[in-house]
Amino acid sequence: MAAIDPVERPDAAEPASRAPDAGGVNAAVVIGGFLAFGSILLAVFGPLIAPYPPMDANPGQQLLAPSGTHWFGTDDVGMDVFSRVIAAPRIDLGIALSATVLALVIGTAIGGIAGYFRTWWSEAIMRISDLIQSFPVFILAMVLVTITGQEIWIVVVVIAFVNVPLYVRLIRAELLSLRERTFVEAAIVLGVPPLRIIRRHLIPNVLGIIINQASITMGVAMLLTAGLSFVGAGVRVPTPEWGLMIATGASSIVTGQWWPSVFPGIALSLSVFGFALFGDGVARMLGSRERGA
Amino acid sequence: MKTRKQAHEALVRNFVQGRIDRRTFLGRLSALGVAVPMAGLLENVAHAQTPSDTLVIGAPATPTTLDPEYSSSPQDREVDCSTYDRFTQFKIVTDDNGNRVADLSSPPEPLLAESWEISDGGRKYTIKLREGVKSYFGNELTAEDIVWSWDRVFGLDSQGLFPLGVASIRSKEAYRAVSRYVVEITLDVPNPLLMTVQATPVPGAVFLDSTEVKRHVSEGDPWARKWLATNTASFGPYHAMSFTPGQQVEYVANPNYFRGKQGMARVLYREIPSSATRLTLLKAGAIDIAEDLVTRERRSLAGTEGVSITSVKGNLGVIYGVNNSVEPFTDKRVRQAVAYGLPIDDIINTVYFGDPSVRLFQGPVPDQYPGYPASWPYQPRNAEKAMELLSDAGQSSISFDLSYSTIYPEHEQIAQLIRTSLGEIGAEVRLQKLTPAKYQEQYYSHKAQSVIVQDAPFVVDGAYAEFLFFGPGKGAVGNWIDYVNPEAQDTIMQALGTADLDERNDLATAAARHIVEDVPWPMYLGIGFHMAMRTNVTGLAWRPHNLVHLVDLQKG
Amino acid sequence: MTPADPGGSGVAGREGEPLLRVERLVKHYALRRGKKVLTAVNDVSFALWPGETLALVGESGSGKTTIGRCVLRTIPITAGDIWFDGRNLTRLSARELRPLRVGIQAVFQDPLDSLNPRMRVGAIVEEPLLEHFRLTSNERSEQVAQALERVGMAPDLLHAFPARLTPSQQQRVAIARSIVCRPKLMVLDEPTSSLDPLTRSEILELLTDVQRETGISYLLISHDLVSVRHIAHRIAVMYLGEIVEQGAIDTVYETPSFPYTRALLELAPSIERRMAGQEPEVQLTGEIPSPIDLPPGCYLASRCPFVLDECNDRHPDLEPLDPSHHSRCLRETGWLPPIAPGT
Amino acid sequence: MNRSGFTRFVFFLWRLYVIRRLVLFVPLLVGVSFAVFVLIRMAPGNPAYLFAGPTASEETIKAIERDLGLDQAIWVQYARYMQNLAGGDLGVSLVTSQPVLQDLVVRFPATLELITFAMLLIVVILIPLGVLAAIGGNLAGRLSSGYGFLAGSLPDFWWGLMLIFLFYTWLGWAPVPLGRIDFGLEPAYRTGFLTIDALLANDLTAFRSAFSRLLLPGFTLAFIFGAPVLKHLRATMSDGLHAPYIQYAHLCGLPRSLIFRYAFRNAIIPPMTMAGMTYVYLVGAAALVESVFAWGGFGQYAVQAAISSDYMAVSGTVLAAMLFALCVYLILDLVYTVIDPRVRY
Repeated sequence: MAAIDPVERPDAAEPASRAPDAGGVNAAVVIGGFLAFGSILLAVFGPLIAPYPPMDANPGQQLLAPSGTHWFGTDDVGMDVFSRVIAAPRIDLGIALSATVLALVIGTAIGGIAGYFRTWWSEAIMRISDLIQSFPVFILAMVLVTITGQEIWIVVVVIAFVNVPLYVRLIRAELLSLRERTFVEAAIVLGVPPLRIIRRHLIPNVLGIIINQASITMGVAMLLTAGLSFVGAGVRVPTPEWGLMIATGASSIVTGQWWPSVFPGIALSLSVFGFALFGDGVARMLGSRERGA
Repeated sequence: MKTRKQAHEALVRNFVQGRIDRRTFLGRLSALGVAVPMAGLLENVAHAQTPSDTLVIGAPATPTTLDPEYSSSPQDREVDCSTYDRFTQFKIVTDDNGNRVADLSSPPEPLLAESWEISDGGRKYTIKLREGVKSYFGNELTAEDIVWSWDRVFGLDSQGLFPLGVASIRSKEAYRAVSRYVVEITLDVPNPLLMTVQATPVPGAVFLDSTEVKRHVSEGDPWARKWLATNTASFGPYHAMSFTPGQQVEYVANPNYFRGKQGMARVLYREIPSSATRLTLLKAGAIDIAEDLVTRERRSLAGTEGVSITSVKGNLGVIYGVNNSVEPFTDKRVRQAVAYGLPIDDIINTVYFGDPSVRLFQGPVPDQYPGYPASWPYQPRNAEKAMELLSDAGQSSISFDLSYSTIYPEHEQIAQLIRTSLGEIGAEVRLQKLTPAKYQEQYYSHKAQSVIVQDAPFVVDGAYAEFLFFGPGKGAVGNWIDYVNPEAQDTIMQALGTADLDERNDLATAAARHIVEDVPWPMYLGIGFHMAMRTNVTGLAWRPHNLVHLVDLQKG
Repeated sequence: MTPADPGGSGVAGREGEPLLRVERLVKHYALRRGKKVLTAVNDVSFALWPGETLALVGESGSGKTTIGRCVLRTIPITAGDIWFDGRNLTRLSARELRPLRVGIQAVFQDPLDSLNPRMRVGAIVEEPLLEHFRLTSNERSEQVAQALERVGMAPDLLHAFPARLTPSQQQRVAIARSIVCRPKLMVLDEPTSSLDPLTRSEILELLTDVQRETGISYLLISHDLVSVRHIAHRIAVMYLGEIVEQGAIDTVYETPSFPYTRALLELAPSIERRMAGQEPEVQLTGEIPSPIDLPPGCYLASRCPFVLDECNDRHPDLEPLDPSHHSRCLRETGWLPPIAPGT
Repeated sequence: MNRSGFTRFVFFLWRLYVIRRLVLFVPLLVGVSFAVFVLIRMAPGNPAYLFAGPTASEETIKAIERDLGLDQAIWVQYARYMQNLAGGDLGVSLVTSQPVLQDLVVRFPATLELITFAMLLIVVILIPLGVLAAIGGNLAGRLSSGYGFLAGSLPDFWWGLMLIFLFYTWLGWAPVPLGRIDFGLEPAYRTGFLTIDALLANDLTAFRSAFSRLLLPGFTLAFIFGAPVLKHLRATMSDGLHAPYIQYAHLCGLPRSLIFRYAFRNAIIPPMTMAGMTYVYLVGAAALVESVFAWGGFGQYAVQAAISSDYMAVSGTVLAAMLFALCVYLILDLVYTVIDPRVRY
């Protein structure tokens, strides 16, 4: 086993079949789905329904405590924290979702090919993902973002890039075992060409795993985005972004104004939590359907 | 024999029943070897006092270098003024508020220079050094040290060129050692400021212990750049004992210091990047001085026991400058529009909470300086006027970058207020938050499109300040916005070469009016000098460079 | 009979070209450590004519499944030739082979595992049509429906996932998938061994029906001698990668001439014999030699109760006993008594 | 040693994953350092300006560029870097003006001390909890799985801030959340681990100070990064306890404690791997928590280096992190051979 990020694959070792809370699957999916789709809805409508403009300073209104007018209070330039918290998913989820999709598509394609063909270059692909994975992910992402310039699309590409090896490794490992299944041999005998075998017969069978991993990647990507912003290597001020809000709000905690950093942190945690729970539940449901339950 | 467990239970029982106090309890627990985790948890922060012989300063950053010739950040300069002594010093007086401040009207007082003579109509300075001045390494100060220090400036083509230039010392031929203790300086033009410039801890005014430094030169490094980057070799009161960049500088008193015993035996200059943390530590007594607190934090300290704040109106300013030689700011109307669009009052009220020391400088020099024009037609904010000017210039929708440093949290707030406010006049401002190193690089290479800078002209002289920020040529170190206006700049140079003070100041005022018309800086805000300290720290004095001199301080 | 067919094609009187001709097929597996090889298939030749069923029988590890895979070309072969329908499959690249695959299909041992769990029955059966024919979707549906009807599947299972079917239904889907594009040859790799006895006979009956209707040839790979007798025309017995005896099914079953065949037949479950309390007459003892270190003589020598000195030295060839019966034993023809009744 | 013995020894080495790693490491190192080198040099900004200061003329800047080798082709610069690297010279940091190696030597132990402490917390608190969760019923399972999801969802830097707010600002229990020890208490440098150095110096005050500083950041890390380990352990442990051979052992009437030990022995290996990987991972992942607690360790250094484009420092930190990962994997590999009876070479 190589340097698989322990944090990024909390569930890798736990086959869904052993779920102690098989009865809890539905509850988890409901809660997770509620949080995850809530975040997605906010990503779409958040900036539209925000009661105040989320990026405009509001002189004289700085650091007001939470109240009926400003539910989550205001930050140090008078921006409404609530408006920013609900506008942020567009950035955070946007980055995370794009990065996840990008990593998933590229990683699955590469992993699929490396898992089906056992040649020297599929070995080479694995060595390269080893190489990327042996990097400390956060430091790698930070270095890449800062040297390429702090544009949002670069954050997306970098987060995708550091996650691709996970998919390559995961998909390849799954495919190596799937490839031994008779239905793959049957497909070869039917005369199905390799790429179509990968696409039609192999990839659909790792869908559950991909979805589960994608939900984890979503969370990781959101945390990574926020972490990058927190150290100043992510999106720019005054973009409404949870990590950035935590970073700017952090300084006012000691003078007693806790709200600018507490609320975005809660929002970020809930959103990540939702995706993790939802992805896990969905993967379990897919798994049980395959077993004919 | 009692088992360990029984002993422990008995101890806890005693403690719970109040038979022993906490300290005893912890002491005995640790004797039992079980206290360690608990002791840590129960340790009370309020008791974390600094040792009485050590002064701990919390600063936003450690210096980037200890080499005075390459100092750029305020932290770098703070090293210079605490370790290196100069020819002269400011006279310190007590002002109306009871603060110790530099007397800007008095002539400089002797420090390393015992006396000096000016002859040849102000062209020739003969400086007699104080005898018996010894460095930390025990070497005596001689004229050779002065010559070598200046040679180094010319040899490295480094920052000292600017102050020496202001003092009209333009080549190595201008100075020589006449004897062991006498230096002679010959100028092309008369210069009234030489000894005043030499009161300020700027590059070119600080003197190295050349005997020691020469031990650390090498073939590729004849000026010991490498060694001086992390070491000091001074005749001043303190010596940098160790330097851990990103963490701290440890100073010890120079035992050979000619003025006798310093107030503190040891000073720790700690990097504490977050101002909030500095505030916390100061409140807890874990540091003695917290530099660069934001206004909100200073306000929160009001009434806190054991903490006091020194505030002086001073000359420190926050500048919003635009690069005059980069689109769209090459057009004067665009710069004027930006000046009309800035929310100065909002900045003062929102960022500085209406602090009485914060005010708009109505001109390109601080309000106490000779040459201050006291006229600024661009405020109060006038959005219509701004948009009108922009459309006149054919630039009704512009976009540009605004760079600021991570060091000052308040600059980010200012940047955001500027962004929102200029957005309303049709200008899209992209904020660029830069680390000190990147910020400096932009600043040095004149690359920033527009930038927020916190600075003060060290020499209280209008002509000097104008030359520093708006002068022609590379001698004008502070002209990072590439201001060009031959008429104004000629006036500045004329003022700089004028020895008669009234005439000099009139010329400076004239130049200032030119500059106001051109608006190279749409905003120049005086923000005052503020220092939060434990009440037992005394002696702090304000000087025009707004830096802490360790030699002033003692702990009661 | 071609000169390159030293093993004999098996049945006398066969007319015309065989559909499948395997010549001197060798399959080695290189072992990771050292330079040794595992010999899975050792110089095997046989032929199969249209409409005929040839059974390959033997214990697991005898190489019969490997031969099936070689014929299906899902694994690379080490040496030898496989002629199918007049073309040498061994000379073709994977890409060139693909269109020919329409003629050779397969049914595998584990019906569930051989169906993609993520595809519905209809899609599974439709897939070969998609690969090999340009048909409209209506035509495809019709063909799929026909094939499913042929294998006796209710049309309402068209949209079911394999996991929801019974093993019998699963295997029927697999057969439907194989026959939908009307192949000439089908490799049946233990098609019934994972099924219960009742289902087993249903499936065998289905296969026989299909053969009768379409004239398809079967290469049946099995260790189940009872099933084999019902469906196969000829049989080839394999031991350690070699064919040790080959002939018409009744001939071999009634007068096995190789001791291993005899032992195998006697071990086959037979109710009558059990009830009669008969002990097997020929019992093999000892260990099977390792396929990595094959002995120089007869591979059975170490286990054979009738071993001769010569057996340890000389590796016997597959000799014809009569035109329809070949054996690899050094002893005289007909030395073993006929097998006891009841088999 | 005879020939076959030698061959077997070579095979033994080869089968140790770490040796294969080592063999791969050199090209890996070259590849990574080159990638980092090129990427950073491609970044905008000219370090020569920083060295030269604002008054420098074009010639001075050119001279400094020459001095730093910045005027040469990138591969020449890289060759020079590798040459220096071979001699243990990682270059000089632009930001700290110190040799990068020296910076790392100061900062690495700080991070190691922190993450080692966090790992200790994981082992001492979370592993027993994982075992309990495995033995316990459904509720324990749900609790631990809920904790896993929660911990995986919290941004570590925010969690650290919240702990500071709670335990320092609000309750006043925790020591000042800054740095590793109270000012002026630093013990003499021996191991770089302040707690150990303080004990070696027999300075209990310093030890208490250093130890108390470890608590909040250590707990932050353990809480967040220990969750996967706990989850993993619970899974393998409950697997182990329900494994057929354990049931068999029950039937045979073996004492419960012995059975438990069997199960534990087998269940502990995967989480051990996980813990090892977490340990390696934390070297980089602790960066944010280090920044929050101003720890002055490796991670914070990396953050600083990265955001200031301090290319020598960035290359150095990346190489150091990789080297460290390699060492931990080596140790893990060796530990397996001891713990896992199935691993035989």
